[in-house]
Amino acid sequence: MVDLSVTLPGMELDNPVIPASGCFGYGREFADLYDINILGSFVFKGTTKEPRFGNPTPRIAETPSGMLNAVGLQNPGIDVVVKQLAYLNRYFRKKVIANISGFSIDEFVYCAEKLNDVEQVGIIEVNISCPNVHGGGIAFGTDAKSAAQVTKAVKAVAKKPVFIKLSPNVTDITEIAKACEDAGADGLSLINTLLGMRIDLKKRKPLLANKTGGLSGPAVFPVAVRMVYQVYEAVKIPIMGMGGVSSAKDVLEMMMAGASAVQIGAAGLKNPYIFKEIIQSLPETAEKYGIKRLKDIIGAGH
Amino acid sequence: MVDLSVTLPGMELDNPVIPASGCFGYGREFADLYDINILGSFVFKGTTKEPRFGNPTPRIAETPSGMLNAVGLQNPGIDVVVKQLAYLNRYFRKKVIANISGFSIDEFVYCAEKLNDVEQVGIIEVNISCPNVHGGGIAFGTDAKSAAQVTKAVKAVAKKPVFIKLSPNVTDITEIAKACEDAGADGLSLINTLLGMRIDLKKRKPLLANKTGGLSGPAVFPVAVRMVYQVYEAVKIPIMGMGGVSSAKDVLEMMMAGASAVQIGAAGLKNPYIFKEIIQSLPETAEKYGIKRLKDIIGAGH
Amino acid sequence: MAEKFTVVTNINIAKDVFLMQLYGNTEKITRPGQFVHIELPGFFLRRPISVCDLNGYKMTIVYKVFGDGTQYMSTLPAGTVLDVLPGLGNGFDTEKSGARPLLIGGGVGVPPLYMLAKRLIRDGKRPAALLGFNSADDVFFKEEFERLGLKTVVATADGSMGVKGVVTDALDQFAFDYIFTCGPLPMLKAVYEKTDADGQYSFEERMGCGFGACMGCVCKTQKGYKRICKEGPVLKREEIVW
Amino acid sequence: MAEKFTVVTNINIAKDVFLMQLYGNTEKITRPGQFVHIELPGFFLRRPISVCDLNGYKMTIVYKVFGDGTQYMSTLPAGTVLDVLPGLGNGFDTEKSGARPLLIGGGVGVPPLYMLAKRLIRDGKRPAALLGFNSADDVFFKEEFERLGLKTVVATADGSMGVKGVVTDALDQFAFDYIFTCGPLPMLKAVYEKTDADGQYSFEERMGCGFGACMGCVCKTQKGYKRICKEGPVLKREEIVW
Ligand SMILES: Cc1cc2nc3c(=O)[nH]c(=O)nc-3n(C[C@H](O)[C@H](O)[C@H](O)COP(=O)(O)OP(=O)(O)OC[C@H]3O[C@@H](n4cnc5c(N)ncnc54)[C@H](O)[C@@H]3O)c2cc1C
Ligand SMILES: Cc1cc2nc3c(=O)[nH]c(=O)nc-3n(C[C@H](O)[C@H](O)[C@H](O)COP(=O)(O)OP(=O)(O)OC[C@H]3O[C@@H](n4cnc5c(N)ncnc54)[C@H](O)[C@@H]3O)c2cc1C
Ligand SMILES: Cc1cc2nc3c(=O)[nH]c(=O)nc-3n(C[C@H](O)[C@H](O)[C@H](O)COP(=O)(O)O)c2cc1C
Ligand SMILES: Cc1cc2nc3c(=O)[nH]c(=O)nc-3n(C[C@H](O)[C@H](O)[C@H](O)COP(=O)(O)O)c2cc1C
Ligand code: FES
Ligand code: FES
Repeated sequence: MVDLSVTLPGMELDNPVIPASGCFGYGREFADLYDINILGSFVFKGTTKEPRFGNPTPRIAETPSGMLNAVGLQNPGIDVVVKQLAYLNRYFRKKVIANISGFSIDEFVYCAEKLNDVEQVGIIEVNISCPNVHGGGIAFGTDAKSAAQVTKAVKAVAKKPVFIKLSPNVTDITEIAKACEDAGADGLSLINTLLGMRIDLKKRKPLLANKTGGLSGPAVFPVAVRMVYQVYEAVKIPIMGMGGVSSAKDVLEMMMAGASAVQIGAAGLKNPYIFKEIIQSLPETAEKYGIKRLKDIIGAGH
Repeated sequence: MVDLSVTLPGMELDNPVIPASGCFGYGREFADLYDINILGSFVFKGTTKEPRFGNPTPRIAETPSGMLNAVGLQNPGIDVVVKQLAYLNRYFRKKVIANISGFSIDEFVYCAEKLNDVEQVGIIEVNISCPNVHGGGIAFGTDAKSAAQVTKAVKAVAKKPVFIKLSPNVTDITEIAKACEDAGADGLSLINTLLGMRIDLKKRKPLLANKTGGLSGPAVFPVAVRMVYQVYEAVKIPIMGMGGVSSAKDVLEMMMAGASAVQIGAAGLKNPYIFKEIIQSLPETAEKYGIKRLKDIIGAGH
Repeated sequence: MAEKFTVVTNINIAKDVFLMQLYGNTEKITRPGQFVHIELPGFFLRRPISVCDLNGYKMTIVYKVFGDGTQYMSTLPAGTVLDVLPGLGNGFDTEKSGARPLLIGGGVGVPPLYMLAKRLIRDGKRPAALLGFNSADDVFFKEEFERLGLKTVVATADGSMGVKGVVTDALDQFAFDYIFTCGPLPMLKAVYEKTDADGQYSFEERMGCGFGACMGCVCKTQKGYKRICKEGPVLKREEIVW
Repeated sequence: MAEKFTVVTNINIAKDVFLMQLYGNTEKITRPGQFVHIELPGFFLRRPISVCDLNGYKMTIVYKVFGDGTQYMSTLPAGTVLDVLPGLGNGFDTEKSGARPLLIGGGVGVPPLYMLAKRLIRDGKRPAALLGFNSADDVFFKEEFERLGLKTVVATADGSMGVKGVVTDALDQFAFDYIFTCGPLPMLKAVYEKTDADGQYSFEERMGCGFGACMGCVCKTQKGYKRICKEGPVLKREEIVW
């Protein structure tokens, strides 16, 4: 039997498979299809201090082996979310990962503090990299100093381990990763979406109402593997790797690049059963490559 | 009849379709398959001052809707290339675009000067963005100041129009684009490849001998469209757009984003007939979208 | 583990319009106006298409070739196995219908009204159909509605068949107490503005998942934000915000 | 505008090994040892596979399921149409052969030697075959070579068929004046080191284009750098740099 378990700060996971933020809601829609307690954990939709409607539609465009989204952090605001989380344990018994966003450091801090007392939250993932919000959201993730500031401020109040979620739209992701580590981050999540655009040939206008959107799905997988690999060599804190993962083999590849756990976004929007399929096929796939314990292959590609 | 012609500094093109550097050699292999004079022009393989073998193999890896390459600028050196160019007109009558690279500003200058007297070269494309060479090759393309320095130095000696080829592996491509424009560039080419990696699960090592490689092909198309769109708004000089183009529709989309001409790389490695297929289907495709002259749609998506 | 459906027929029934019959587990499809989300090899996102008719395990859809995905669909031979998420969306609520509902369809908004008509008849209502197209070449399903016994009026923009004009130009040919409508946004809006009758309107939006997870398809309603794929595609008249 | 080839048969002939016959325009295939580059739907790069046999417009290839692409290939039913670039690479130069050439193949290096054997016989040579595999389960084409009249020796690493060991352990069973060989790199190297005979060695490299445009497959030789897809895959003994 292959041992699928992995460890993150404050969380023991049965397996490394974690639906990514914004691609799993709060799990409700998936729980209607199968028992989601098979998951390692899941990250819920990005939450901000104030409620947000997000961007106008169209918010979604197709691309070769991927998709663009410009949802723009639609969410009911942290106060409502905290209340709703009380009901989560009706269909998910494990710890979850909270994803928070903000337009100022205060907003990040506000959200992190609110989550301190939510028992089911195991880790706070701080999204400093959403490309779909105007007014500074992404600036935190593309500048090492701001990234460090957010990290420090959140760490000062958070009672849960803090992962900083990095943007791939940068010249040197290791510089930002190191800045976050130095500022006290307990771990890093990468990658968020790559900034992209499609143009509607009939209308001669960008297809998305927001003009640009975030690219995710298999298309970005090699970029994500490269960044996880680079960051693994640059820092000592654990990494949650994501970006284009869509098979058990991809999970192994991401772990060999350096990920301690693996998030899956777009692939689960296309096929809601993929989490189950991957978890079920992981043991056999791992065995094929002579892997007995998944923990052993974290960073093995270096 | 749809008018396919477009204009670049110093070059009138019958159509905007241009095979990209490194994906067409010097055209010889394609000329064996069909008359390549149907092309708008082509960019020949990146050339350096000294001959280069490039990187060890494997140099190629597959990715979803794309490929990684780590060829590493294999070329016989500018002096040999200049001699060989004398025979080009045996199978290609139009002007070509020369692509040059270097590890110091002097090397760029050396190559540009050598090309001054090669009649068949219409434009010099200066590659400051190849991710596959160690020792500074890419640094020029990821820093606005260095990019401007290379531009200025090459412009000082070149008698041909100079396009600077930009790297997508940057936080803000418009900053670099503007720096090149200010330094006197006649145009910009974008995008070069995105830095990526694949790991061989059996060997538990990066698949490419060079570890990382450049991602190209349809997977990167939305990133390329976004960057061309952004740069078009930031500068006034013409743009050659590329990155993932693989159909007549993609050509139109790239032009609407702001490209005056469109280069095609990876798609032509998969299907050597694609240039012919695209050029033949462009009139019909353009008509479908009510386009009479391709020139009219440059930047029409803004 | 999504459902597998096998293509039984795939035939051209009007200009660029195809009728496809698929065989598979249709149990999750409970209401007319629901849609299926179809995976097409080579395309990342699925394609949402309304259920047009249901006969046990046989499902009919009618689709128009619009872009590359539907173009590809039109080439699929019988026997092709497709991965489908069936029974998505809320669908039309036939219980809310009056005794004499009018079904107003525009272009590929027509197909879901066919299954709806059958259900309404089964429920003892007396539906009528008003179908809008651009031109006679585009018209489909007129006979099918007539064969169900519906008074059926066709409007074409160029007047090449039936009433010349848009569907709202033919509204006065009907006596109705309720509306079910599906079609392009401008048509839905025109119907809404031209009538006071209560009714249900089916909307379109570009989708990521189609099952409520991504917030890609959200629209504003009088009762807050709704996901077109989950709390839609059908909105009640009183919910609509234009 | 690349050539279209239709799958005629696709059958399992040894553990994970399949024989596929394809029908299409084979005119560009002129020499044994050349390969075809096959586009597979859903995969960006083509897959290079050696021509194993040629009969007018009917081409045979033999391939082993190695990764996702060949796995997919093994599921293709007869009638599938594939986009193929045929006749790539230099192939073996049979004119250089001695009168008694030995063909040494390892695993999926065996297939091109079959077409080669036929050509050599046609040219009046008397080839023999030495085939290496891991285990009896993996062995294929032994009978085919014998039916052509070749003395054929099989070596298996685990001794489950023929000589126990690698091909070089069975070299002494042959009298030969020339070598043609294709197989994994360690085998090629062992053959090169164990013999002085002149010969031709067929190499593998990961390819981008397969027709000489990308410089993806270049290897160092005594005569400068060569593209495995164009000036290769076959190198003469004297060209090789290990
Ligand atoms: C609930 C619902 C039911 C539908 N029912 C039908 C039907 O019964 N018959 C029919 O012909 N059409 C129907 N449509 C529209 C149909 O989904 C689109 O025409 C189709 O997705 C276009 O795909 P394509 O690949 O040809 O176009 P492309 O433009 O190449 O598609 C690119 C992307 O945009 C999406 N897209 C493009 N147009 C639309 C659209 N109008 N609505 C939603 N997504 C779109 C595609 O799904 C795909 O993700 C329905 C749409 C929705 C939302
Ligand atoms: C000139 C030549 C002739 C060949 N002839 C045969 C043959 O007759 N029978 C046979 O079974 N195999 C042959 N091979 C090897 C065959 O090409 C690979 O096994 C096959 O490409 C693997 O594809 P995959 O999708 O299963 O593996 P994956 O690992 O999923 O493929 C990923 C990528 O790597 C490439 N790749 C992987 N392994 C190899 C390899 N060994 N050589 C070249 N590219 C590789 C693939 O083409 C693809 O681009 C030949 C290779 C070359 C270069
Ligand atoms: C529809 C959608 C919504 C997303 N929303 C969020 C979000 O709210 N917060 C966040 O940190 N990341 C968000 N992401 C990014 C994903 O969590 C993930 O980082 C990215 O999609 C790459 O993984 P993938 O290729 O597996 O999708 C979103 C992605 C998608 C596709
Ligand atoms: C095999 C290969 C070799 C390349 N060599 C060069 C080069 O020498 N100089 C250069 O400027 N770009 C080079 N490129 C980048 C392409 O010119 C192009 O910018 C990039 O591939 C994006 O376009 P595509 O997606 O159409 O391939 C190379 C790309 C590939 C795939
Ligand atoms: S399409 Fe994902 S929520 Fe509706
Ligand atoms: S594979 Fe492109 S040159 Fe050989």
